[in-house]
Amino acid sequence: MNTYLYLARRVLQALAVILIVTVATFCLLHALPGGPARGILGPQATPEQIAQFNHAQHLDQPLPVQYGAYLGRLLHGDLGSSYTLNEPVSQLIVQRLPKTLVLTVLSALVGLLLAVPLGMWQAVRRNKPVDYVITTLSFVAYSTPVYFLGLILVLVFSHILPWFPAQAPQGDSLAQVFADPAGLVLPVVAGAASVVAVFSRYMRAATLENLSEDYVRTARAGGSRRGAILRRHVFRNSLTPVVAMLGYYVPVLFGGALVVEQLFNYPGMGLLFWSAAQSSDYPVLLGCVLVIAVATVVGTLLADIVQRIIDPRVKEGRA
Amino acid sequence: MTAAERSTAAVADPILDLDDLGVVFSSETGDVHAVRGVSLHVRPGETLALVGESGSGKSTVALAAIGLLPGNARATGRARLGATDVVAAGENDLARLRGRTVSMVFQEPATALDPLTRIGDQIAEVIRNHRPLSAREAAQAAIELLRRVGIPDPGRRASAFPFELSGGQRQRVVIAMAIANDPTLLIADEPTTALDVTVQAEILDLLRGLAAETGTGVLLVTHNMGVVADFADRVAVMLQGEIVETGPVEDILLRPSHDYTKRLLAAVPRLAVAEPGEAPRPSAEADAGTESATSGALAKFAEAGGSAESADSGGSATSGQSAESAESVVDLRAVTVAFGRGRGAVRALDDVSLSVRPGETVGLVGESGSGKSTAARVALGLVRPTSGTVTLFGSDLRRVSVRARRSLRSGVGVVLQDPVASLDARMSVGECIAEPLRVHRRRMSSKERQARVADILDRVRLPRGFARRTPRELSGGQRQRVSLARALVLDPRLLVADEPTSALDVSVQEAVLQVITELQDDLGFACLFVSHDLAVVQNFAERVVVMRAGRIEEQGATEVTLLHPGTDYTRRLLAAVPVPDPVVQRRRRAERQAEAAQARPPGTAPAGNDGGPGPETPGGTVPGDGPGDGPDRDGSNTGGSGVNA
Amino acid sequence: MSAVLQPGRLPGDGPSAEPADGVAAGGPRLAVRRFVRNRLAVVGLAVVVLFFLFCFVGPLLYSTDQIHTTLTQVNLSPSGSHLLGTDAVGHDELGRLMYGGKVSLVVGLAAGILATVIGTLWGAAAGYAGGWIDAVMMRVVDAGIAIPALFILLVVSAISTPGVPGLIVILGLVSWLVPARLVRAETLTLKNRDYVHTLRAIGGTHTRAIGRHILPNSVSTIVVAATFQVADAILLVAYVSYLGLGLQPPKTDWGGMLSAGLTATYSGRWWLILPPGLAVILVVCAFNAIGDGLRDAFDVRGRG
Amino acid sequence: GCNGANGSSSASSGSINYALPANFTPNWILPIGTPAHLNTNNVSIAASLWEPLVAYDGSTGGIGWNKKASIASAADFAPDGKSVTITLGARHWSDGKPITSRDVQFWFNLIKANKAQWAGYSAGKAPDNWTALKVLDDHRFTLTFDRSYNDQWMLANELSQITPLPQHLWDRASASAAVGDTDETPAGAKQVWTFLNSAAKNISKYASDPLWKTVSGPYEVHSFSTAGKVVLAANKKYDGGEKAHIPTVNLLPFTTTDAEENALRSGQVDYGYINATDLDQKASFTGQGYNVKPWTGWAITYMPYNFQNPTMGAVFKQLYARQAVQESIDQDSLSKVIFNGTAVPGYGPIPQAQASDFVSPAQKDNPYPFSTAKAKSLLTAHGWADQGGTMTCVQPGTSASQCGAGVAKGTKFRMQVLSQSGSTVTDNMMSAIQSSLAKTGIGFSIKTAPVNSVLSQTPQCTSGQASCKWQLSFFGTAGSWYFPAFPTGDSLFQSKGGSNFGSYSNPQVDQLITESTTSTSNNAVQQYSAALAKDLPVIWLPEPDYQISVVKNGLGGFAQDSLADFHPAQWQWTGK
Ligand SMILES: Nc1ncnc2c1ncn2[C@@H]1O[C@H](COP(=O)(O)OP(=O)(O)OP(=O)(O)O)[C@@H](O)[C@H]1O
Ligand SMILES: Nc1ncnc2c1ncn2[C@@H]1O[C@H](COP(=O)(O)OP(=O)(O)OP(=O)(O)O)[C@@H](O)[C@H]1O
Ligand SMILES: [Mg+2]
Ligand SMILES: [Mg+2]
Ligand code: NI
Repeated sequence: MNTYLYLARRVLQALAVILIVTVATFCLLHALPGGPARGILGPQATPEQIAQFNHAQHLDQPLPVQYGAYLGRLLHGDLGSSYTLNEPVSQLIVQRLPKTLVLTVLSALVGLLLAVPLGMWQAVRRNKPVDYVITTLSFVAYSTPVYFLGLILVLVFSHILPWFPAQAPQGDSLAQVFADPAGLVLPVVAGAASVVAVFSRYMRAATLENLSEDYVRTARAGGSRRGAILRRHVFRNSLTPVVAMLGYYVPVLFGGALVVEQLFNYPGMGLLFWSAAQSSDYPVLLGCVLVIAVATVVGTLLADIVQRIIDPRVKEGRA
Repeated sequence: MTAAERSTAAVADPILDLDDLGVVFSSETGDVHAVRGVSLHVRPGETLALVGESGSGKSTVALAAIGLLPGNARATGRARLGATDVVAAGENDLARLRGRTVSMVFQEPATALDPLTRIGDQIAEVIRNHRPLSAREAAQAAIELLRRVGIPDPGRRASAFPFELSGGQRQRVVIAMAIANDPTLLIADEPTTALDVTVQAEILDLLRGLAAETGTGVLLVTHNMGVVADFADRVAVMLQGEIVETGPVEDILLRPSHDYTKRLLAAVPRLAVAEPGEAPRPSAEADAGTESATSGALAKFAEAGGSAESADSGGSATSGQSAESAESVVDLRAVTVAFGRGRGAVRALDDVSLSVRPGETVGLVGESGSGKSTAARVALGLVRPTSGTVTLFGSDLRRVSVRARRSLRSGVGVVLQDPVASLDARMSVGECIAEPLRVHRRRMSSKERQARVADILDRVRLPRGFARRTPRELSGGQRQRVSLARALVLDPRLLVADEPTSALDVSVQEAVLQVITELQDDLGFACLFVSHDLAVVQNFAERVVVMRAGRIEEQGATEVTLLHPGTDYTRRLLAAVPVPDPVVQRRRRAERQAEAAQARPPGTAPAGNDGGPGPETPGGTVPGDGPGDGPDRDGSNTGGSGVNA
Repeated sequence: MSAVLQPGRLPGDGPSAEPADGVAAGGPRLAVRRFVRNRLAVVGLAVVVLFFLFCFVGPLLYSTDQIHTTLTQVNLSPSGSHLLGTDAVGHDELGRLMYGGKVSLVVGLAAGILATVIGTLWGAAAGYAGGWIDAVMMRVVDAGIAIPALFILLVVSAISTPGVPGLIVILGLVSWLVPARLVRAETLTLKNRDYVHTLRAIGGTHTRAIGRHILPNSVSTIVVAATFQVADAILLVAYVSYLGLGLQPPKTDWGGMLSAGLTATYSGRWWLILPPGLAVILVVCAFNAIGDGLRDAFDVRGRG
Repeated sequence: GCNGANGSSSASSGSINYALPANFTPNWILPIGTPAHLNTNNVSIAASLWEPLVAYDGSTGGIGWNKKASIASAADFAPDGKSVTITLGARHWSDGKPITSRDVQFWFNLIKANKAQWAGYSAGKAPDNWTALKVLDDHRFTLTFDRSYNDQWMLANELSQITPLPQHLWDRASASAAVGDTDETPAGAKQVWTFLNSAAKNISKYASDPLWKTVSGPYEVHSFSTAGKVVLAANKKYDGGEKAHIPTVNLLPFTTTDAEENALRSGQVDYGYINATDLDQKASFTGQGYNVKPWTGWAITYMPYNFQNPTMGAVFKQLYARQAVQESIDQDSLSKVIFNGTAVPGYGPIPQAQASDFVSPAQKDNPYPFSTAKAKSLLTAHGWADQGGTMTCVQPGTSASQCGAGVAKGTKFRMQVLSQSGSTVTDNMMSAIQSSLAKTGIGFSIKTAPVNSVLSQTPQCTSGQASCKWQLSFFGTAGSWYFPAFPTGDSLFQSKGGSNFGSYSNPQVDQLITESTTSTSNNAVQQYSAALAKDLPVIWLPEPDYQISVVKNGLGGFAQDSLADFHPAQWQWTGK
């Protein structure tokens, strides 16, 4: 299929996904009993002030009208204004998202750099002790709740052995964040653990599958050595399915960031969402979910494109 | 290669010498002694064919010879390759041998190449494994090899990915890899089974030429006796892991001594060929579609009582024709089927009209991807035609209600290609057979149902006790008979069989076809029989429809059309079928090659084999279902293998 | 936390497209043998069995009061009368571990199974229907995947806390997406099997095709998915407490014990942290290992 | 360009790192605004920049008027209690202009015109009860009231809300408009309000916008990050009584108490806090050079009953029932064990963590001491019987030995609380309460939600409404209700009070509350304290400390303001 047509179709699908996400989130939020006013204005607010708030935020209108208005504003790039944080949501996200991206992208990169060779190594040493050990470790890494893992990391590597700070870098700008690389170590490790666990399993499975493919036999019949086959053929072939998975991993990474950010006092988007959820700050919640949905959709799209680059078949496969 | 040359080759030192080779697979179900005490040898310039039915151990011998047995195999005995004993050698020594002293061509061209590496690079890799060439030199050499194996425009093609090539071209690339370093022994394990007959003939020609040029010895593994007759100097017959007979090809194929060889040969369907003297009839006559009436010699056809007029493909709707279609059990009229939309659309069928009359067997033949299965699926109502009409038992499937359509369908029996895939392994044989009863005879008591199942099992000549077994406890032929039983349990008026035996061995195939024929005589159902095996169709069908690229190329009574084809296409198809008689086959090959040389200037690729991705391009299996995946990634197109003549 | 993914499994590939008719290739006995050959899986099974015994039979042998608080006996370190000490309101920690484990296991199992059931039905319907129905249904799944489960749980927790049945439903509803994708992929291949074609050609209904052929033949995929789903659900239960959606006293679960215990990290009360933490990790690992083993047991491919 | 904030503690340098409460990011500096913006921490920052007219707070140890930190130097009430004349000190804005009565009038005009949006507004109270402000001269003005009021109450709860604003800079309708007397018409005042409020929405300009550069307080903004970190720098032009000691104040935001404790342990915070549960680690902090100093709050903690609840409202209306509940709560043990000694039992509407003239002896002596046995017999004496562990009404009716009006036969004594989530201490307290109530035979089930959600879901309601399903509500992890200096119960327990969530209504109490604000003696407050300690409008609970502060050795010179404000100007590095 033609690349442009394909892209156009993917973008349409993406829009559909995002629309579904907004409808679902909007409904979910407005199903919250009580509405946000009293919670935001606090126990001492008077009924008049609450009515005033609801009117100012259009919360006194019927739900479909509110949603329509929301969509309308969305089309103009307006995500609304936070109830509590005294700023437009778009501005909040612009401030917070880069920090979260640093965290998630670094975690993903570090995780993948470890996971890919580990997975391949396991596949080659299938059912040998190394395989069992790595498998067990990746199960453990996967099974440990991030908040527990983070705590252990802080306890061991910051408290008992004072190697790394227990706080992520505190600066506002990315330059300040990168100025404190030691501060990034523990949060990135906490975020990367599950990436390593999951993707080493994928890589192992994909490599095993590829090792039993006919083309490996062909290459061997041509006199190629095992190492060369792994490097030249199996590696790339195994990577394609793993790349396809990456897009779908975006929301998981954000989910992890939610916990990591608050453990390491790193005000990114996960934390923004966390506090918005505590205070029923609808516009912020909607904005964050929207951003994550877009990130996921873009992630899957990028994964597809990368796949089209490393796997020329994909172009044709989707007729 | 002349006979004289061949005899000198026979005395040279063997390049492959197997001595008491044994191979044991350790599997979860216990050890499998796949190969026992095999001794054979191949001399330079000689082709040894290894034949035998599926599972007899042919591939295992071949893999043992190159040291590529899977990890769970243990080899014993000796397998000398030049000066090295493969059984004892280490992986490094073997890697040094492979690709230079010995190389191998595998069966499945679709998967034998790394999908992500350009073919030029893959060939160059083999070259550089053994020769100290620079990357550029190796690339140049790769292009040269591609030229040698007859890939058009090799310079450009070298940078193509495997998926961009047709199956035949891919197999040529694999061959190029195999001959890259002029090996002394070439092992070919069913190198053409997955290909169309026409392509198969070309590949065999190529292999033969290459072997002759360099004096390479060839170990050819196949179960196709036609290929053996076409290619081999000597033949070794395997049965259950052992070699039962070895000898020159003429001896084995024409004067077999071992019982098993005899049985095997007897089961091979033979394509009746026109004698050389007989002139092909003018094609204009064939197009008129009237000639069949004159072929009084076709006893079976006359017996069927059908009017000799085949429905002509033109299809002007005269009243006579509609009367005719009313009586036909299934009738496709000007059917077009397009898959996909826009520029990527595939016209699987293009203005196809065909009908099957009561009691008649119509064979549907053609190259892979020509639309045979699609036509059958249209007839079954599984695919909605884009245009045109389909009438089943006189009713237009589109017009009738859901309920009526379902009851119409109760008159149809279906047998599909793969005996493994066509039965649900989770059900017992009895349940499988009874399923149509459960669909259409809801009120039938379970006792009646059981009785009916037992009855039908008798008919397909399976023991009644099989009803309690599960399909996986049966052999392939038995499973296909269960499929047949399921198809017949409702006393259908029409049986649609899409390559029902292409996954089976010749001997098993014969038995299954036998049963169908007998039942048809008994029950009188009409049959639409899809196959790409011309010999089978010739033996089985009264009328044949030849398809090409979604269109009907010609149709007519089998004996007429297949003996004296009216179109070049059919003639080429027929000529490409190897017959299991070395003498006849040698002559046919010579004729075919002469004709082909005339037909096109030297150096160009054979027709139907150039161009971009063939229709059988495997939908590159992309793991993970991205949102863009169409729901229907048809993997069934690779089923083009089968037993040819 | 990544309820969206299961390790070692590429979404979209059911257990081998080969004659994957479930236990095919060799029958149940062979499947058992293959499972047993996977050491980790056997250990996993043993761990799960042990934990079930611990949580359900344990209280009969070691009975404690998990309903009432005892403010005179808080934060005691392990001793003869309280083998694992007591917590901040005076519950015996070992008894609490059994008591909370019941909830974790039951909720995890039920939610995992619920998610699998929803996902299976959804995926089978989408895959079988094909066309635009499939497209729409899968977009819904994509949308679901695009919102991290933790985010949804966090919003739900902002409303208030459900009881055990509510928790099961909520967890089921946020984690059915992966099984849906798996089963859909499986359905896509199965619906093109010859036996399904045959059934449809002779006029069999769609319900029959799905109910009698597609679902039964996806059993191995479904069972494997369910196992991973249970593992993820137990992990999610642990997260849920951390997010403040946890169960209310006197009920508790390992996750709740763990997050309550975390405040005592620097006070040296390890007995409030390590036991629930290890219990969660062990059980989740064990279910993952079982899933891995089951995949081996059912899978034909990847053996050689 | 800010000096080292996150490196390590700054004891030696001229700065201090102060940890803001967990999950709070400062986001407002304007001293006027809506309730969504003016929470105590924002107010504390604003008050360091723009000094209040009357600083009536706990910064001096006891609660009172801290004249050093006030613009006003005197407030003379008319003998009839119907007006006050205020004298301003000779003070200057940081741009050198004098602070005058006009600056106060400017505030007054803005609030009058925009009272509905003002955080401090409550109908009938300021500015409604201020009839006029009359400027006498540049340093004196008179405020008249609608009737006579208790001086102390007026000073503490109303006049303390006034902040003189730089009229000579702010009195305009837009950034481009010229400064004039725009505030003098209500329409103009509305425009000014809008202008100032929208300018305040641009956090990233806080440090640069000249609007915010002119201050009257001891500090000015050095930087104000949107992520929550605020750096204050001493105002060199400050001419008031509470001059900054530490030139640079870093206010650090934290995501959770745990994250903050990590920072404390690594010495990155000079003035922080810990969880009550971590009090047993006191030694490890003192070992690190910290002092652990609980910070008590001027607050009460309680769980309101929803008297309008359709199922339990009738039961809650029975004093004996409330009494049984109160007697089932062991405040002493809760304070000691659950709170680790960081809470004090509270038995009535006046905070008890500090000694004050407002507490009545009746409240202090706990009218309903803990005894589940007594609670049980109280219930059985009123027609209830223990059925399967739960008290059930067996004798409906209105006589003294019966369940009481509206309580149907078979009613089970089961209550459900919607409680604030996120705090282990609160969770533990709830399970302990559940456990002791169970001993009396009262069912107590718990649901949790974030505090905002609790407040949203437990509104004032009438029994027909769907929102009236709640029975008990708890939002007091750090204290339910922080009082202004004078602890009146007008919005809390008055029948029509805006924050009387459970719709408690008692005419006698209404009367006492009104008296407490208007009568000139504190006797009325004490009567109110005694009445509510006995009438149990809510379940009284232990009053937790506002926070358990952890302060670097050598940081001193201040008292922790029980009104929960912080006063950076008082902080100073001593000793070293
Ligand atoms: N890897 C393996 N593990 C276990 N058994 C095997 C393996 N490979 C082959 N076998 C068994 O060894 C026997 C010989 O197999 P082989 O593939 O050599 O047969 P073949 O003659 O090439 O058959 P076909 O014509 O179907 O290719 C069969 O019974 C097969 O089941
Ligand atoms: N579902 C489908 N979607 C898109 N294209 C299809 C589909 N089914 C078949 N085709 C295409 O239609 C053409 C005819 O296919 P068909 O399966 O009918 O060929 P065939 O003659 O049966 O081939 P074979 O001998 O390989 O079975 C091929 O080009 C094939 O790729
Ligand atoms: Mg073979
Ligand atoms: Mg076909
Ligand atoms: Ni996870």
